[in-house]
Amino acid sequence: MSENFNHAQIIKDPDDNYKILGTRPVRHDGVDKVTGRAIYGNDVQLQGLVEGAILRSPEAHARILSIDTSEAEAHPGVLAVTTSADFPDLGDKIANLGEGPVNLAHLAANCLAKDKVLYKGHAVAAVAAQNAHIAREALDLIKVEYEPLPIVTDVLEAMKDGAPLLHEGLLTNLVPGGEKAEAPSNISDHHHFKRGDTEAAFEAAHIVVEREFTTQTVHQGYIEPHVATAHWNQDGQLTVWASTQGSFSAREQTSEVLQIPISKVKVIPCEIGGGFGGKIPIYLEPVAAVLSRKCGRPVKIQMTRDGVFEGTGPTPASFMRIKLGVDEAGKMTAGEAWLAYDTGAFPGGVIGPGVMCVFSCYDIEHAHIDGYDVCVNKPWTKAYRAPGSTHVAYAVESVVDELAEKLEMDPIDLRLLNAAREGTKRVDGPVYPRIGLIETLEAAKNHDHYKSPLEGPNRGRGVAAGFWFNIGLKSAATAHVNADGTVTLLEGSTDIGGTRTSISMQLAETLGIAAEDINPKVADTDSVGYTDITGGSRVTFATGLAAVEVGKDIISQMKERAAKLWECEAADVEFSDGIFSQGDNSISFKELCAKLSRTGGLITARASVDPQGFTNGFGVHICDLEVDVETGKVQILRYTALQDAGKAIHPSYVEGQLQGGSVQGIGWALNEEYLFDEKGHMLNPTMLDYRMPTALDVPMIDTVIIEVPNPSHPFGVRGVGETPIVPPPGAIANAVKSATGIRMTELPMSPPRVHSAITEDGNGAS
Amino acid sequence: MGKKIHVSTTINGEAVEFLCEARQSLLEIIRDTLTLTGAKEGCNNGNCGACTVLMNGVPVDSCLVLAVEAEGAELETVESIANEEHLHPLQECFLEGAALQCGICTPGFLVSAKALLDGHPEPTEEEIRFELSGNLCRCTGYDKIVRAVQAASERMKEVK
Amino acid sequence: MAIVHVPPQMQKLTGGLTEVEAEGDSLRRLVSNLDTAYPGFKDRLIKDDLVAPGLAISIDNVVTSRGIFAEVLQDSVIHIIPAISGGR
Amino acid sequence: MRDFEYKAPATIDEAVTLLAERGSEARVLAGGTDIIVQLREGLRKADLVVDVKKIPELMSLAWRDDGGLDIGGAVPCHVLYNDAKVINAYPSITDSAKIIGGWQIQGRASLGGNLCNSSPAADSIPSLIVEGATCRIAGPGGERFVPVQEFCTAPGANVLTEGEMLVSLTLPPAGESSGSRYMRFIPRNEMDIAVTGTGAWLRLGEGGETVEEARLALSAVAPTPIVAGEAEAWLQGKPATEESFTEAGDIARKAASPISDMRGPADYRTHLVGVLVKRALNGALGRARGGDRNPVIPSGINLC
Repeated sequence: MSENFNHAQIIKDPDDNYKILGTRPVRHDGVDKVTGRAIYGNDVQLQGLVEGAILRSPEAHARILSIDTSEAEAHPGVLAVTTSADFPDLGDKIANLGEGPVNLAHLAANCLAKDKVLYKGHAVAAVAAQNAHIAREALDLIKVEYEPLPIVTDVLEAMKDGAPLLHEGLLTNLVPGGEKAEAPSNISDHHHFKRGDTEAAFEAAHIVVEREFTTQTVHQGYIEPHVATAHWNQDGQLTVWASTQGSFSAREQTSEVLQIPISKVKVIPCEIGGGFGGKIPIYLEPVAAVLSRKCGRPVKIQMTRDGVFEGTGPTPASFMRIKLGVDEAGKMTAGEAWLAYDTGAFPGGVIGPGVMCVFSCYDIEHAHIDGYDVCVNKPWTKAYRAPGSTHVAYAVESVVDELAEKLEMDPIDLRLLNAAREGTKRVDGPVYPRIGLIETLEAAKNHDHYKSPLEGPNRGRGVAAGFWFNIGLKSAATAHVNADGTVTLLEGSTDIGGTRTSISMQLAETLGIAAEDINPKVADTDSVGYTDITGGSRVTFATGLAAVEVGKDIISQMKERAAKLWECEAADVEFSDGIFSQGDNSISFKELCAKLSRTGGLITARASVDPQGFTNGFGVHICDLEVDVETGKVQILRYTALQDAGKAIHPSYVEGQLQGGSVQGIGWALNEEYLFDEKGHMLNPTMLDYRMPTALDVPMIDTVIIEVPNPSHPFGVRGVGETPIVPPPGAIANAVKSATGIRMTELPMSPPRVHSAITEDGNGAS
Repeated sequence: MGKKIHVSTTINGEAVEFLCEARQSLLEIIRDTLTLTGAKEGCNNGNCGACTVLMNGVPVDSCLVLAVEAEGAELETVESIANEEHLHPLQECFLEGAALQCGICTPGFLVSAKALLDGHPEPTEEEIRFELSGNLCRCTGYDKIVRAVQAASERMKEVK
Repeated sequence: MAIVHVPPQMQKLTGGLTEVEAEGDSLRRLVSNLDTAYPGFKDRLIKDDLVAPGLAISIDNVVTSRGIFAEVLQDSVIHIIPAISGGR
Repeated sequence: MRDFEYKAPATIDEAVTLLAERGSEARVLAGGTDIIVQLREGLRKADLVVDVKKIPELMSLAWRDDGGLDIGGAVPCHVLYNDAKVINAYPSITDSAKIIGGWQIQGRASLGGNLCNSSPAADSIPSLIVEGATCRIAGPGGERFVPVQEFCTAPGANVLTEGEMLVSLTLPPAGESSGSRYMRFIPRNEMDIAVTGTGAWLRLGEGGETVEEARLALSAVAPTPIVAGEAEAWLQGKPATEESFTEAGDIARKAASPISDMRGPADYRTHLVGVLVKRALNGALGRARGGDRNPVIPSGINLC
């Protein structure tokens, strides 16, 4: 059966002899998802449920002078109307919400604007009504008086003296957590790293390449709009059904915005229709909660698609200047980066990872990095798959390609010569543990794709590398052993791409049973221990580790039961391959399960972990494409994604991450961008005009998994999910260069941009 | 609220009657009134295909059909693809080939793919990609979806 | 003694030194000792018993999620880096 | 969206009576793929929606004795491109029908609806123009006929007056030695609005080496779809070669007066007119010489 599916090449660790890991069981939630029975956020149906809608600002920057909701409240069928006046005053409180600090006033003001709107589409008020049609009708009856203010949407413009200020009191953090600039500006943070003597190193370099790059705002593009349902009971208990990447995070954020104890909030995670970082922040939960408190009914709000584009957090536009110097042999000796990312309406964007990722693939002795986070009148930017890393990889990988050309060196050889490896010190300080960039570059060089000649006019090949940190964070799991030999596993990681199964497989491997004998459930915040978000490529690593710990606890408890049966010491019972044994006695896991209730009752085990040993992921992509020089349109012909993935627990889902990330990166590279008019209005907030790739736009995406195990995980798991979006824009830009001779320094490389570059260059047809 | 209109239709082989307002979409009615929540709302604008159902055998975006237009029609949703005992080969192949990650687009893809294979049992890769281009997926990069449709086409041929 | 790498913007506190040594078996003790030698560090690094917002501390190349209670070894290497806010 | 009344009359007379009575309050619903979106987004308003799909004339394909075809105003696209006779006679029309939205849109959307929506970027209008289509319009004053190229008057506006509706599109018999092709340029390969579109129709002279007659129509380069008359006239009698078609493209550019918008800058659109005219003429030539008339799947280079 599986031969039809053409699986990836896997370069295995020779010591690997797992029974369950590396197989491809059907996911536990699979049948529900192919029959339409799985319950996603918008599928929640409750007695008395009413529907909400959000009023959004038509202005990109304005003071709110007044809001009159009386007419809306009087509209037949309307049950409640709310504005930020119903939120508690949060002052300037910073809360540490598990994944990092959040300014609560900003979080709340993004859910419902307080005294200013900072972007077109900023939520201003909300209505609950008998149905969504009535709720939307009522939005038209809310009268908001705005005093328009000058706007700024371009990151460099926003940094200039005299630019319109979004936050009058914003002083740049010159040192994270410390010193601030004296005069207010739109720059919320300035990061700075320096190593060695960059000036002298550039002076001594054989070749120096310096280029400027720009990228535009792009959205995660999940197909399911944000949706939340809240029911505020008369006893003060708030229940939220959420489509979120982290139910505990959603609980914390909601309780902080509403200033109610977390014990009063239960978040029930629904199936989630994609997130990619965009469903970590909350938007609707506190709004639905307040509406529910006001009308006494459960309230569901689903965003409209334009609401998703205009009112949630895309990832930033950027300006980047990159300079790299090499010696005669091609060794990189000096690097300089100056980066400005727009953070959108509120401070706190993704420049942090940007400055740390910029030179992360290479060993560069002398380097100097500056990065700025800049507020502009656009939606508050948020994480999108390897946040901040794709931007810099596009820029740096383009410059590396140019260096290879000038050195007349194979672009993979140049990368191999300079690649980061175990012991390499990143410019921001940390030293790499065991990583697999070298192995991945070598696999790329030896791949049939790279070795096959590419023929035909206007065709080109490009390669690029990419990096992501991956994270650990906290995960918990509880397991109940059943008399029939199966195990019910409760865990708290919302499953976006098959993680129920990748976690269950690790428990199954530990217990020596089949993956199908584990029955995983994603539990609500009252039913499982604290678990951080599904994000950062952490779930298979950290929640998987919790499952392994649970498995060890089960084995140790079952050894005691076996010892009872055999009247021996538990310490003398051995466990291997699903069999408990002592001397001549032996019993299988399943058989022992049947005896549990008679030896002291069925077993429950639990584990809570906070692993520190997560480690990085590196990818190398190869892209062949053809440019229609008459129109500037780019067609991807062949694409291969290779990645150092640690142990691939369920290889199909690892391949899926590589393929999905690659295609998101292809979309970003070629056509995706927010287009704004001079008033700061997004022109293309639809899935028609925000052009994500369709099935017809991409070829099959070939994958190679290189299993360089993570020494800090019992099964060698590394994170996988984020790295694959990082290399594509660089690989495509390099392929466009090879096809046309033109180096594209702007994303997206959309047909008009490519055509105009070709025309200006004078090489192409007019 | 508007006056309700009575509509008689057939959904997944069963005669069904419902009341709706003229402005209500077929998607709203099948999800909220008939509680067949397999069809999903992704864009409510005809651009993503997550709400695809068959209307008289032809795939349509149910967000762009008024529920009143279903009078006398034969409708099929993702809930009808499997029979009582077995998944459809497409569903099996989507699962075995890991052709879904978050799964929100899956019902729409399955309905479109079923219509494709019903009318065209051995499509080329290009034809699959073309006919499924009205269905957006953001997770898979389409590779495994296309392969699952190819595998299902093979499997259905074997069954015959 | 653990080695603390000082980011450029904090080198004012160390009189320009890019790395300094400090004693302490937890981050809390280490920062406290560091503050004695170079006043100002504690304020910069710790707020309300937590690592200051926007900051992350890497101990032996792993960004710790255990805040001031993180274990520090005799020969640990500490880096002060930006937190990946929202960057997950 | 605001609620409205819904009627599904069974005859043209009934429909016209309803439309005349309710005037500007009423909107015709054919495939609904434009009007439902517009009502939902408040771009158009209606108190009455008149579903015309129960009227037999609007849902039929009728071949006339002279070999011509009447396409009912609400016949969905998929009916057209699944009909071998239509493909063979009017290939540019099935080219268009095959790429209006995705498959799900084509299950509902009709050429009549596409025409009455009167978008400057409509995919089917250039094809209808070059195939010589005429609109049969019913109204309170009886029937009238308007050539498609005179139907649209401005973006979103057309010659229909209150109470009038489009009944069908009347196509003349497809000529011998003729072929046609519709091509559009879009940044994706599917699911997109034309940055520029071109319909081309050719009839070859004896021997098949010269152009006896050419028709060219362009979309998204003016407030309405337009005819590139000067290029058409120039082509007459010219050798059917790439060089002629390139030249015709250059001449056709002069007819374009596009705006810059989010779908493309004006100068780029004008440039594309030349490229598309050349490519569409090449496609039409291939078909005039007996090549494959089936709609082309628009993936790969030069098939935009």
